[in-house]
Amino acid sequence: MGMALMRKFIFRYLIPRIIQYLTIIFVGITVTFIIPRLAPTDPVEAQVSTMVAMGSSLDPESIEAMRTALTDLYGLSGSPVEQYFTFWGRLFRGDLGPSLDNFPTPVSSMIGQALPYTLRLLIPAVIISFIFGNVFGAMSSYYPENKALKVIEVLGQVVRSIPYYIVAIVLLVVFAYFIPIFPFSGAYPLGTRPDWSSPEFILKTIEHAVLPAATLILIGFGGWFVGMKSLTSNIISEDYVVYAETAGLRKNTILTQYIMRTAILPQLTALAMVIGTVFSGALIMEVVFGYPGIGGLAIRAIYSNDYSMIMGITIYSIIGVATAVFVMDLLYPLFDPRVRYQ
Amino acid sequence: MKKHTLTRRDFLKQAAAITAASALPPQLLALHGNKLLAAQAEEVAPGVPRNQCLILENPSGTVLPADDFNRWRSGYSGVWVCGLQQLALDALWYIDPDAGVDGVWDNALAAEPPIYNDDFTQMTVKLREGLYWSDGVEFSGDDLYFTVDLLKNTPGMGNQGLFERSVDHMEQPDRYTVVFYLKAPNSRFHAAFTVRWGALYIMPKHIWEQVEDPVAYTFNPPVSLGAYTLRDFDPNGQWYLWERREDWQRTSLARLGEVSVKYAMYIDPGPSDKRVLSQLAHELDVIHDITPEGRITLARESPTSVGWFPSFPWAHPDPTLPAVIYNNEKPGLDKREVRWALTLAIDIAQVALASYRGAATISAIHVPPTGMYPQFYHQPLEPWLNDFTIKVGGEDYKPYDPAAAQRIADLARPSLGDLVPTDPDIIRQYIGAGWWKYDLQAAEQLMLDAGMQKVDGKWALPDGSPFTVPLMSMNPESNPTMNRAAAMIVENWTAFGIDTSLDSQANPWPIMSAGEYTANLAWTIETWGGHPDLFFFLQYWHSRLYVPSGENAAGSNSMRWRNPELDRIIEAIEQISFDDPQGVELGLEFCRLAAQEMPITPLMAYNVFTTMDTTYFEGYPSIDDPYTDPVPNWGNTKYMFVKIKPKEA
Amino acid sequence: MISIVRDLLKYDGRFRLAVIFLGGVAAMILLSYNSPYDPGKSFVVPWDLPPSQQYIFGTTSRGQDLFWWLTFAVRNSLFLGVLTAIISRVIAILVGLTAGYRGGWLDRVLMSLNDTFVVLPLLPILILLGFLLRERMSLFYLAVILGLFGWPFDARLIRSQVLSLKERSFTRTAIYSGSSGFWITIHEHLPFVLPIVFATTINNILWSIGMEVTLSILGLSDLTTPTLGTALFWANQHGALVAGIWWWIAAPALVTIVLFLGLYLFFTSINEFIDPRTRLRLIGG
Amino acid sequence: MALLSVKNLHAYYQTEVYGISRTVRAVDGVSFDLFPNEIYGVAGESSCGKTTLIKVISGSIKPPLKALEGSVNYTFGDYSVDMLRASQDELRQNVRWKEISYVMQGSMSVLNPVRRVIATFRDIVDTHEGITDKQKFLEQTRAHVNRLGLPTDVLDAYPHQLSGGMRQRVAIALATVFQPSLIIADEPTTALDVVVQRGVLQMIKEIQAISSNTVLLVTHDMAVHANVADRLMIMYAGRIAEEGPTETIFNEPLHPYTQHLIRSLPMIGERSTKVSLEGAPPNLAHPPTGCRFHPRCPYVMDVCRTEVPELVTVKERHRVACHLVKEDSL
Repeated sequence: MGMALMRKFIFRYLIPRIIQYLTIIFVGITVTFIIPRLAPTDPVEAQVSTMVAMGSSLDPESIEAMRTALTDLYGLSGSPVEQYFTFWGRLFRGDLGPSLDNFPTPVSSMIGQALPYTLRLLIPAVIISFIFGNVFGAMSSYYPENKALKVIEVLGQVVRSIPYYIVAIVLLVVFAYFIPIFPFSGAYPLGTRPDWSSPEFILKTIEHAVLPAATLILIGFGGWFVGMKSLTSNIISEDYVVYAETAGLRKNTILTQYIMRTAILPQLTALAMVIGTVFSGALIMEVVFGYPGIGGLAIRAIYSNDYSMIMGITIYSIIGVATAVFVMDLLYPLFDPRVRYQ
Repeated sequence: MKKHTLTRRDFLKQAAAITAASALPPQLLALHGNKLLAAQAEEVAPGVPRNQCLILENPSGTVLPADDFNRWRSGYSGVWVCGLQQLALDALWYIDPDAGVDGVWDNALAAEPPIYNDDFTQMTVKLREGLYWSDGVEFSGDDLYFTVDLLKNTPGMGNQGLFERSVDHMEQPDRYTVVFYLKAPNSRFHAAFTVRWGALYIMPKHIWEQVEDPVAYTFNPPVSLGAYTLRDFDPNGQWYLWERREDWQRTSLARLGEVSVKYAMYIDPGPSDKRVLSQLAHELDVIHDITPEGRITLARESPTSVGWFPSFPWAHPDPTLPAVIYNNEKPGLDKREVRWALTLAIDIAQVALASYRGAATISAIHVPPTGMYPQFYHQPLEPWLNDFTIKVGGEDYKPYDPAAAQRIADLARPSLGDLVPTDPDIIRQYIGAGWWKYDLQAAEQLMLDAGMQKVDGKWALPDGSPFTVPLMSMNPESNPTMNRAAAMIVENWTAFGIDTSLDSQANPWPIMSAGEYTANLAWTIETWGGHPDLFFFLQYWHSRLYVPSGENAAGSNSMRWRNPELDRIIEAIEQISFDDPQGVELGLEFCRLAAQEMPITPLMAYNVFTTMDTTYFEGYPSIDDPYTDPVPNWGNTKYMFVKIKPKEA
Repeated sequence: MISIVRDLLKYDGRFRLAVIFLGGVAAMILLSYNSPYDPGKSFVVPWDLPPSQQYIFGTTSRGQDLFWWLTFAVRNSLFLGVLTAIISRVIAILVGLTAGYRGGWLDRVLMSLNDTFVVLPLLPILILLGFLLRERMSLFYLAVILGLFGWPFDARLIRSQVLSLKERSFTRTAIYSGSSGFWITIHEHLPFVLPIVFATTINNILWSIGMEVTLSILGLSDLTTPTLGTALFWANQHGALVAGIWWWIAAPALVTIVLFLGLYLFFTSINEFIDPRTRLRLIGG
Repeated sequence: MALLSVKNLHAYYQTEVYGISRTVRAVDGVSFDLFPNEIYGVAGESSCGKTTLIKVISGSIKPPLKALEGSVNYTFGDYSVDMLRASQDELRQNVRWKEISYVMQGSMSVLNPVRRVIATFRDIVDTHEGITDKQKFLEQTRAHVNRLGLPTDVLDAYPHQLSGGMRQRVAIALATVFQPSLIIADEPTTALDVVVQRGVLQMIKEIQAISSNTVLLVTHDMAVHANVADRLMIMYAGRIAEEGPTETIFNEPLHPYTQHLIRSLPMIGERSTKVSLEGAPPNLAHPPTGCRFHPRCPYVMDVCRTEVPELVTVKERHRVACHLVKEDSL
């Protein structure tokens, strides 16, 4: 682009979007800061009452003392407003603070430990289901008479309609118990320590990831399929497709270059978002397969009102999705020349 | 147990016991006595043979952070029960929830029970000699003195409040004696040092004295005073592997027998169904808890699985009393008649079926029907209960139904067949005695007595404003029985015309404590189990500690019950020593008072379906050898390790 | 209208299948209104019975007739799904079309709003809301909440579709012929956007019912109301899987599949019917 | 020797859509010949069968369109092909784009919107000849567009960056990339403003002049025909109303319909027709009996309502189908 164009791009397109991007993050984080604080209980009480319920013999005085102590430790002594500002203050210093349920371990280190497991599993799974879903979706609208595709379509929808939890549990019981070809639980065998330098350990983790990934792929496939099918159903009757056919172009040239190439664009936006959402983990899957990911952290944090952990995870998730959307917005014109930077 | 090799007896048993279809899939499950891929190796970990390693469920699941072994910090962490408090740490005294290896009371680190002066302002502790930390340093009074001193002076540490307020100063007349000088008389000061579920464990001074910030310190690797040391653990907190100390004889456990289990691994086995499958595949030796149905499946399909009771109801009854807890401050519920009406509107048999499939141990009175308590309280009170009357419409009314347990057994039998005992004494021992009648007329009358009125089929307050009683229930992922019970009670109450609904919470405790509830199924009564002293929970119930709803209750009085008579009993208990026989008398008085006032409606013991696999190990505790409680997160389970022996393969 | 349905029935296999499936669902829903059992009552029939003539779907461990119980479940779940879909469709179409067509600051504002909703991690927030509302978290509230969260993905999809439609010649000519923006948006774009809307409607119903299932499995929905989710919740609570009460899990799954397949086939065949280009293809001219 | 000879062609749409089963007699007994090196115009209102006729003769017959009877025969030098029998593969390999190419209706949107123009060229050339040498292909393509007076940088542009006229030119360039014997141009100038129109028409003329091939120009716009076509066919409701050299048709139109078309012919530059014929073009699913024009014909006679008029040759190369004409010749 020329200099003028560049300036136009920066001022008329880039800057507004960056502002938008930051606003979104700000609002999102603020919302998730408020919601848990509306709950009738707080992390301190979650701690104390759990201990009492667990039956540790504590006299009333020490319980009281523990409350005040924890309230100070957790930095919950101030009013919500004060907390809100200190929170942003810390955040700008890149500090998510200590987990309240696992005081004083920093939230960031706990997320840092769980996140890789989630990402390693979810991102490949999402991408695989994206590819298959879209290819088959496009094909099924381009070859409407093809029997095999019809079957795939129905199967895809069947699986998709089965509650996620059942798909997971069925895969687990069938392929890990009745036909024990895949591991039963976790991300690696009990009794072995993670060691990413050893190839056999990595193999083990892959082995352990198969069933969880399979669940996610099976679930995701149908959605992409339907989306792509409806998008392409518009395109197959476009002039340029008809023209390409009259010009006698090869079928798969038409399918890939003329049909999918245009239809994929909205799907890419969706993909960006879905990839963004993996930062909050795949909760049910992690519960069923005992997978040490973000989803597990999240649910624990919520049950124990661990504000800072909840904030930590949601911040990751919010920034993840927001960035994905932002980047997609910037890249979109590259994928689709029709959409020019205004 | 393959299908075609079913013996005729097994077959008849099955046929009698269960409907054909529900029999089939579990048999399929059982068919696969095969190992799960996850642990097909004969080694659990490098150099750790499976048949030498006891695999236990850590009911707290995945432990995060995995590497923080600071057990003394305020707040709870799953790391407490990953083997740390069971195998590595030790305390002065233990009170067993059941009979105990060598009596209920065990002097562990202490050489003898606490010695109080007459006015309970001094407590002298004499310690054992010849006990060693796993790093070879000898254990002594210094450690005890140091521990209490550190906690007393470090805000953010557990028990800080207690020691701050009650310990004036300490003296160490000799290396193995510590004397506590208390600021005020306290006949139960030793409770803080006495393990029931947990208590004050002793720190290794030589480690902690070098620590800058005890609150932040992670005590990793943990130096052990117990028979085991940490061999390895999962940075993601899903497993902890403990190894028997070479010098295990130099620990307090050695007195009681040989520690013959070489390794122990505490794992996060996942949801209930997975635990069942794991044990069917012999990859999980000690299950902490599962659904009753899971337990029944194991009973039918896994001949090697054993429980506390040899048959129905299998479960170990924790010394904990699930109850319907009323917020005694809510309009309507502040009336005794209403609380009694709600009690009589509960069909305990249905509740027992819905929650535990009848595998419950019910209690009409306000102490758990477990451990030694039936002898202490339930049996002595039985005659009184039979004649006990309350006023219903001015008339005397006998609310007690001695046949309740029998009714439960009869109702459970059609679906469980001869898994359910028939001998009345066994039933009394396993399922409990009687409970309160299910009598809607009486309940109706009581409501009217309280001035409540029925507005188009639903009960309303005397002023006609709606009387809604949403029932909160505890619904942790690990155990659904409480929630199932609550759902049944909601059903019962709805039938009685109460405007109610189910509010199930994974973590109800903070909500209870804050009093943000109307009614709630959980517990506020826990006891020593093996020792009759009720101060364990009554300490929180004195009106001087009363806190109104909206603020966090001081301890377990989350029902906000205040009663001068109750205060009198508590004060009396405070006056007498821990082992004073009067204690039981006062306890009985409390039970009678609670029965009349019905501040909460006692239901049953908290039955935990702890299930143990005898494929690799044997010698687990049971009702026939109740030397301790097998529920694996309890500190007391350390005693299992002197009784459990690997099977000679 | 009638004739269209008749013709669809006559000539579109998928539509026939759809009608059969949805008919089954509809029948269940109707039956629920004169069910012999109150779904809120336990131990009304012998428990743990496998499917049989007497109990088509068998009985639960709570002594309920699973078939009759599910008639209520499917009714409630569908209510949830449809209500959610309606709320979120309306928002999605309005936002998507307007943002896509108008562009400029309006687009930016709408998309900021849109993306704010997109970035909020829904499940954690739902769980938190579940805590806040507690026993007040009724099916209706859930539907509204899901409706308010369920539109952004589709709004964006619609918007980007409109963006590419905008470049089409016919929009140009329409603009030349001086017709108003909104008119174009409705008359020119809606027909091209409808297929997406339909596809996403399915997704959305599916998504909301799925969300309810997830929340139920975590025990955070209105557990005493029969839904496809609470069916699974109670099955789990009673260890149906290991207890061998497989029908307690299979039956809800089956009903769910029938419901979704029915909806899916129904919408796809209707979709082809209303899609102008499809007719063009078929009729020629 | 005719390049294309169509004999008594009947091409119907037979559809059963959602039960509405119907037969559209889009082309109903049409015969005519195309000769090398001419521009042959086909005129008529929309949905008079023009487009269908093109589909048939360009060999893109897909259900529901069926050619029920008649023949469509091409002779390209010594190679001849029967369109109604030839296999799709044969067409792709030997005929399509090499011998017969196509400038489609609304050609401005025939270009793939998300790829550069050159890509479409590449696809087409690659399909029919295979590209071995990329560089050579590029040069040839550039040369080709140059020859047609287009700037070479259109090749690197995206369709939306080109004006309508430019796109149309590109479409023509695509159609002529192999110097085919026959170019079928379907409404090539619709939706273009007049100035652009002329340019495009000029271009078509030039191409034809240069490579002396045949152009089949289909449009409803009589003005275009007047400017470009050598011979002209007037179609009405699936049938030939009149056919002859363009000047003959314009100077002495015999068919009332033709006369109407010419009367309503605007001055060059106007777009809308002046006087429109009352009544709508007939529905080809249920065409009128007899002469299909009779419901709208100012001179209608009884015979028109019953008998289908023959297509009779009145002068050499001038044919017309009208009962009036018959009477004159008597």
